[in-house]
Amino acid sequence: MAEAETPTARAADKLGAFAKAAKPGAAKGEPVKAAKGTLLYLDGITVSFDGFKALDTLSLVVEEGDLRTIIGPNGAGKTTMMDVITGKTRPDVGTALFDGRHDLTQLREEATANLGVGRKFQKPTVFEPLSVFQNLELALASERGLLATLRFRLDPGRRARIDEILDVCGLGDLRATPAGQLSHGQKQWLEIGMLLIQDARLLLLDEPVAGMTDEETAKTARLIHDIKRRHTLIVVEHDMAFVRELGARTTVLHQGTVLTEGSVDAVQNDPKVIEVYLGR
Amino acid sequence: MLETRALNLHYGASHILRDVDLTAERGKVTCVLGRNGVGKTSLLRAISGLHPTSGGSLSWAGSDLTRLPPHRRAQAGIGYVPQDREIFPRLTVEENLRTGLAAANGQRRAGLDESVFELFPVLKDMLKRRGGDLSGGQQQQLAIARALTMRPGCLLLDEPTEGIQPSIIKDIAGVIAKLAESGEMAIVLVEQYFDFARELADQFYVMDRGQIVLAGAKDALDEADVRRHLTV
Amino acid sequence: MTRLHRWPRPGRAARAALLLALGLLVSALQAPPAAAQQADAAAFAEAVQTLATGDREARERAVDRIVEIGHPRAAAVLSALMYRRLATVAGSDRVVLEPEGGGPLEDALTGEPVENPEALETETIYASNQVRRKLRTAVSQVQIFAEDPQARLASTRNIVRAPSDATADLLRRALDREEVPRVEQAIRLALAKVELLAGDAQTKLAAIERLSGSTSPEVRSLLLRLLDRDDVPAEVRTAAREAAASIETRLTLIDWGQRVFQGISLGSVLLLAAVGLAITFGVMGVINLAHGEMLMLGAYTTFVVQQVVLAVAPGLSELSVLFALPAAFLVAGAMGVLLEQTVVRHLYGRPLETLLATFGISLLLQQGVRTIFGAPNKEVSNPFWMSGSIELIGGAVLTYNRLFILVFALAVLAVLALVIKRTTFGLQMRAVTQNRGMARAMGIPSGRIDALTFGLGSGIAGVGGVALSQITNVSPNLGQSFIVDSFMVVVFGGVGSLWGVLGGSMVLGILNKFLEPYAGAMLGKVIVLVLIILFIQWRPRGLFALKGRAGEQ
Amino acid sequence: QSGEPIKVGVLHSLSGTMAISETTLKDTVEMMVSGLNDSGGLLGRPVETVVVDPASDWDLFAEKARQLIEVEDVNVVFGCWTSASRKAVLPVFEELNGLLFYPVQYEGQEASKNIFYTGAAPNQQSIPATKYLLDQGFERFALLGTDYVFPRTTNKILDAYLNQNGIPDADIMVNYTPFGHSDWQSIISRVKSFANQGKRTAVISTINGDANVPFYKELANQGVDALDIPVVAFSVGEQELSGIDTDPLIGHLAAWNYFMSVETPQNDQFIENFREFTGDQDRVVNDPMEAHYIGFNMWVQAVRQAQTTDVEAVRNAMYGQTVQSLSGYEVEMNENHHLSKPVMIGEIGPGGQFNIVQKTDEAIPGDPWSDYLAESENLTADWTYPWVCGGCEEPTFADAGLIGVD
Amino acid sequence: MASQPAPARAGTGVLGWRPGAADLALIALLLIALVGMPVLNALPPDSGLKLPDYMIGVLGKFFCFAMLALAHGLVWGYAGPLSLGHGAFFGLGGYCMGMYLARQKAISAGNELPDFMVFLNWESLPWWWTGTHLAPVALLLIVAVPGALALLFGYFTFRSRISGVYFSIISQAMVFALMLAFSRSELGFGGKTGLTNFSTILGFSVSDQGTRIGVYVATVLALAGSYLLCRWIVRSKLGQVLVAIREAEDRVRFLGYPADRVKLFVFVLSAMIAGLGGALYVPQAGIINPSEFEPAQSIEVAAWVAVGGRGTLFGPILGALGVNAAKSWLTGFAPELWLFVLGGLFIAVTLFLPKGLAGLWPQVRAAVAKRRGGTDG
Ligand SMILES: Nc1ncnc2c1ncn2[C@@H]1O[C@H](COP(=O)(O)OP(=O)(O)OP(=O)(O)O)[C@@H](O)[C@H]1O
Ligand SMILES: Nc1ncnc2c1ncn2[C@@H]1O[C@H](COP(=O)(O)OP(=O)(O)OP(=O)(O)O)[C@@H](O)[C@H]1O
Ligand SMILES: NC(N)=O
Ligand SMILES: [Mg+2]
Ligand SMILES: [Mg+2]
Repeated sequence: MAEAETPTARAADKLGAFAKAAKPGAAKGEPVKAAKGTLLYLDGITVSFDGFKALDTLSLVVEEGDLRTIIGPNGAGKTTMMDVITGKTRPDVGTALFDGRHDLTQLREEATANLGVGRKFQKPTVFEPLSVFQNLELALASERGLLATLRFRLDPGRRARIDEILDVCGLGDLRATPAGQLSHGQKQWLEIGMLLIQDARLLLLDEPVAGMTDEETAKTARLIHDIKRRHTLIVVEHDMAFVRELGARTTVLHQGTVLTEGSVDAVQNDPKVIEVYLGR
Repeated sequence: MLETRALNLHYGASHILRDVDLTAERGKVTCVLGRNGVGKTSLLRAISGLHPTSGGSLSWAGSDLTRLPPHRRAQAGIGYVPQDREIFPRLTVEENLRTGLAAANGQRRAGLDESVFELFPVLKDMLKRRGGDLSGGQQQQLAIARALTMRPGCLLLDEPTEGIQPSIIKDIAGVIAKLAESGEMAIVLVEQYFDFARELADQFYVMDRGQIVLAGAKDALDEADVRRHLTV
Repeated sequence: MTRLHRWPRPGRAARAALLLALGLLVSALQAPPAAAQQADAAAFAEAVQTLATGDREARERAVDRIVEIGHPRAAAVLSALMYRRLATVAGSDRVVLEPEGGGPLEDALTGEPVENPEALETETIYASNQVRRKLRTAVSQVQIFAEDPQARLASTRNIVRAPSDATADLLRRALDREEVPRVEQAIRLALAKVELLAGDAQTKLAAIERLSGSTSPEVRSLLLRLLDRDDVPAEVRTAAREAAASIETRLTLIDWGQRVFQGISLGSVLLLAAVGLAITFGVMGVINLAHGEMLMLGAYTTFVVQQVVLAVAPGLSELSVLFALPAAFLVAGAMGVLLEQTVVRHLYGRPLETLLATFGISLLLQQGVRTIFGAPNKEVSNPFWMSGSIELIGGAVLTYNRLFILVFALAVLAVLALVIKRTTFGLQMRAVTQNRGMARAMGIPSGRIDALTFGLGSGIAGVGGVALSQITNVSPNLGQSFIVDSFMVVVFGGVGSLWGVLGGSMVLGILNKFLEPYAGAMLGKVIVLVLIILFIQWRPRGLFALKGRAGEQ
Repeated sequence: QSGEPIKVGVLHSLSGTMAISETTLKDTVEMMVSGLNDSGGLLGRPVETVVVDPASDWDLFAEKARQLIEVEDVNVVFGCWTSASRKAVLPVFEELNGLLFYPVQYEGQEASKNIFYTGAAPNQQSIPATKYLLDQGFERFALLGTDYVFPRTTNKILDAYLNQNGIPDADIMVNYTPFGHSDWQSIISRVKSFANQGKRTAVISTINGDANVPFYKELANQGVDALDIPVVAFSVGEQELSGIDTDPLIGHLAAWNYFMSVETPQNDQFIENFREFTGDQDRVVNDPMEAHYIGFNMWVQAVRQAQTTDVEAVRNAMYGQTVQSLSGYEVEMNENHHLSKPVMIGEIGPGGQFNIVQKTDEAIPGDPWSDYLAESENLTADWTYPWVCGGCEEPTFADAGLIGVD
Repeated sequence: MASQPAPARAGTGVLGWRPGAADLALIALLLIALVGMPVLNALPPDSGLKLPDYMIGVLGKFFCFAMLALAHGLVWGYAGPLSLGHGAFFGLGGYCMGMYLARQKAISAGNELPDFMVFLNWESLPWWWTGTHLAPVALLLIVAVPGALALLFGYFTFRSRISGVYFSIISQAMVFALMLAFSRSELGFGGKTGLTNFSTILGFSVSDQGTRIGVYVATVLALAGSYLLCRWIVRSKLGQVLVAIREAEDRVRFLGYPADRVKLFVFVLSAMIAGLGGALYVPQAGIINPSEFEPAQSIEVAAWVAVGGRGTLFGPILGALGVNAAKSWLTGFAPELWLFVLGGLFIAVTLFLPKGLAGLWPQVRAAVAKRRGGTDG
């Protein structure tokens, strides 16, 4: 059960503490050696649709406690990669080892989720007829089994936790509003809230700040810094300001495989990245 | 010139737009800013006719559109790039683009305008792929391209940069500027990405809780003022 | 019960009748000409009278008698009797006939045209099966020497139906004269069949030899019957057994071919029943339970058109099905547009509610038709060009109506595919159904497109109904009997895919026809349904499913 | 006429699959009732029909039967077509002691005290028809039927009958299809190859209802000629044929107790009345309608004789009632609740009418318990003293109730 | 915020009916049914209010249909899948009861085999009839058989992610297959005629009015019990999960809920309730036959639910009672017009009452509120 902590209370002050030993960017097709403490290890993943390879022998290692940003051109395969990790898409070849033990490519979505993989979708998807509160209640970390669900009680601790997340997402006033009536940006926040309250080990965020104001973007960045201490995160974004603010190790995907990997600065100045992604 | 007068809009019982007055001139980029949920999308939906208004009027190029259904507005020249892309998922990219020809008067026979592919080369490669299979950013590009095939006189863009890679955002900015400069088109741009908006806009409207709280030409507005309205 | 029945169709019947007349003339010429003529005329008149009034046995005797007498009018009278053109006149003992190929009524005895035929109240003389069988035998014995080779063929076939020694003689005589190879071969085969049972061992062996290449189940059973007999030498036995086995093999192959055809033809019926649904359900996503009633409307339109044509231009009645096609399209299409405008339009985006509303519509339409036309079936006749069948080897037949329906179904599908894929309307239709709001924002008049799309789907269903009227009941329940199958086809094939409808209907049709002989019609269908359920587990979105993200949306 | 109307229940499907057959029976009863009222009513009282729609749904048949008897208080019910529906209402009629006139040929093996069976029993239809075929020299038989109790039982009886007449099982083919079966291609080709073995073959059809039109259409198209393979049907009458172009079917047979084509003055009158009553000059009439004609007239006579509509009294008065059938025979109600009726065999002629090729000289008493089945050959149905049972081997000497009361 | 924001009582209006009102209405309805009807029935025949004997049976059948509708509505209204084959479970429950009754009848007549088997020359009882003469076995089968079919069908279907129209149509295939199979005389369930002409149930004569009332009361109680069970489920968090599954099943999986199992659970439970309803139906209808498996019949069940109000528990009950009462009345009152009325009703409800009868009250309230809101807004 998640005990209440206030994520916003933590400032985003630990950019420096995030420095990790840079790993050499894995060349296409070349397997990456998984180190100890590895939470997620994608190995040679290929996904193709009618001959088109959306992912092409993609390999990637994410350590426990890592914050990883992923950028790359539209269609590079970022969302597809998340689909593979969460079990939505089965790769043609390759494995996705979680916690060194579980091959996620063999698991169903709910099994993956129960291992502690949470996801925010690129296109916000919330349960429209349910209220904001109920959306969070559903996402709230708890036993997911049939009987457990049937017996579930919303005790004060859990209620407090939901209230807290409502606060974080700025949706306090809208708690009783059916989620279908939220604006685009509000849905984004609700999704983030649902992800937070799930208390997963690995959080996948697909374009979390799309449609947010600059201020909200900054707030999101702070939030991420805060939770990264307890969670491992993979963030996909196109907003380079945001990526810079996260200041995390960054992987650049291109045509379904890793183009390069490194610190934000290094990546930003990489001519290949400028060529295919950033533009001049 | 696009002109709304005292536009009001309700979702059920909740009052979302309150007496919105907005003017967008040909040859200019009119930028609408505002926090999440203030009603920007609702405003564009009201203009495109996708959601009925509960008061006020709307005119384009001198003719009153208030009572026209959306397809008539589109045929009158209103093009719309919606926030959530609204690609026709099971039409191919090419077919998605072709749907724009319904409104492009006299162009139906002429076929697609190849120039959109210069802006979005990836679409050219994916002509036969189904719209729904595209990645998010590709869909966004398709949505813009589709609206352009309508050859609209007035283009409504709802956060067009969302989910698009930086290099293409730059291109889009270039195109918007060019379209505006040609003087043919009135452009209404809803944007959260302030720098992008500032770079392009000729004119700003800032919304809050369904109302225009600030309006004026780019030079006339104080950035801090604007930003104040964009924060909570 | 008063009018002469309408003309037999041109075709087999007419041809045979003509030949009968010719053949009998030949025998008539052989009859003693001068002396007995007076007496014969009286006897002939009496026999004809008996045909009109006698009981069954008397009629049979009269037929014999007429053949015997060989009166010049005999051929005309007998053929008229066989084909129900012979009639009595109320209030007199006169017998009249409608001559071969039409024309005014004539007196049966003299051949004189009847004066003022409209004023006569006539009643057709019915020849029972017994009498007609007798006539047929009489006819074939003469006909085997007829001039038309086709008639000789038919006669040969009829003769061996009841073989006897006399038959063998007759066939040998015919064989001597025969010059057309095709007929000659047929006679040889027929002869072999007779000899198989009647001849000595040597003849039998020769006959077996000749018959071993046959593909007729009848020959096989003749051979098997030979095996049952005790008086047959061993070598004949062996030969017969081998010949029977090789025929068996061929028959099995033919049987499989036949089943494939039957499956495809059942498939084409399913295709026609379902293809309209491919639009209203497959494209628009409306669970259209009134689809069956659109088929029904099409079928009833066929009926009405047929009645109108019969009343207005009876000469064109054989073409009324063709007129019914556009009419049914318009009627059902208009009904579709009406329903879309009044009901379905308000329910877009609520597919499950449309289920309820269209269920209501289907009840209304059913009961409406029942009220207007009555509950009993209506007769829709098959035009002659859709009646009958092509006979293939081994007793396999391809019926014309099913061939037509197959071709027609494919044509409808092709046209529909073109409309959907190649026309602006098709594009706009798909755009509207995938995202109504956005389509409107693109300048597409969704209201009109929706109405036309629903109208198109319904109209196509109406056209399907025209075809169905040719093979099944035209009754208020017609739709109900096809609706479940139609949904199965569309779902099995993959909702929204025209190829799916084609593939689905053909696979289900063929599967059905292959299971039926083993499991029976009922269990066969159960198995097919279970297989559909299992199949969907394996491909949850049907045979021709869209893969990838687009399919989920 | 004055006083409380006498109520006559009509329990025929007006919607659903059976409406095709049953609506005309409703029309018939209504016509008879209106005729009765025109001629002064019954016992000086007007007669009134209570029509309900059981909608081809057998639970509804039971419910509606109950409603008619219990709530509407009808004195008699004319109703049902399929044996299945009759079986569904039978317990209701027995429990509430109602009176049902059932007008359709059926399989026998049943004789309820509360039902008068005015259609044919097997010995009045299927057996004579099969005998006719045997007499004509047919040696091989395909028994095609719809899968339910009437065809099953009929075929069971016929199978026994054929065996007893020297036809081995190898020469009998049996096939059942579901209600409404519409694709007959393979079955007909199977019949053709079954017939193609050198023995003269006939088809005996107990195919019911909707399945007949596609059956006959396919028959015609595959060129099955009545001269080669005649089909004799027990559920096909003028009504069914009116949905088909009969030209190619000429010569196929049916066996009934009545054909529309019988030439008697009362028949002409009946047809004319019916057409006038329904306002449709093309309407055809058929055997079950005649059965209702007989049943209704008998019931009226019995009521007049008993001077009451009380079920027990009327039931007792029914025995021995005679009515001139439309075909001019004197038909009589027997103690086993079945009629003595003539048997006719007709060939389909031009225009969908039957040409009668054989008819019995006498009315034949209906026997519900087939003599060809071991389990029923010794059973007797007789609801009068001393038997008083629907099927027993010996008299029960039970109280038959009300016998002798006028 | 109330202490327990479960969907059925969130008060957001999303799920339509205000819960307290629904419960009260249902309690009132069932009380009238339970006490009022038998009392009315017991009145002397000449008192104007006397309920005819047969009405008890008719009402009892309606309540059985109400159970079927409740079961269907639980699946369709909450979890999302629209079953067009729920008649299968109702019918199977009915057949299990029918077997018991048929055996009782045979035994009372001193036979081992039921009539129709004797008729078809069956030598001995087929194995699938074993034990059906024992009431406890019958009772078990009544829920176990429909439950087992639902388990089998649901397990594979939900696992393969068959949803939407695909689910609807293959559930129709299931019920259609059952109809054909049970119509076959060889299957040993009386073929097209089915099982009928029963004599006793638990030793009491089925035609006795006392027995009738007993079965009737049992039906009302079974309906009440099923309602409470369903109510408990939809108000638990599981109910929320169900609604979430209905709206975005994939998303629920990504949250870690075993969506397949949840759906399967509800589906099986629903089948059992339907089976129980079917079983209680048979002694009151006096017959069970394959027409219960007719696809149109199952479609009609969906129609009852929609008329009553999808997404509520009260609605389906209301819909089943209302539609069947109308049908029963009209088939007698206007035999030639009733299909027009029924068809018209279905259309009118969808057009004008999108939330069904149960949504009528909230709809009226919303309309009033809107008018008010409009004036001051
Ligand atoms: N079912 C499919 N059929 C064909 N192509 C597909 C299919 N699904 C995905 N693709 C293609 O795979 C590629 C990868 O898509 P993906 O959504 O992973 O990109 P992305 O990196 O998330 O892009 P974005 O930044 O635009 O969201 C795209 O080019 C897309 O068009
Ligand atoms: N379908 C709806 N029903 C009811 N309320 C809605 C609906 N859609 C939006 N709203 C409400 O209307 C308000 C305005 O929404 P709108 O989408 O116009 O905002 P926006 O300015 O575009 O926000 P964003 O920047 O997040 O896209 C929001 O408060 C939202 O909750
Ligand atoms: N009795 C009959 N034909 O079902
Ligand atoms: Mg993406
Ligand atoms: Mg917006």
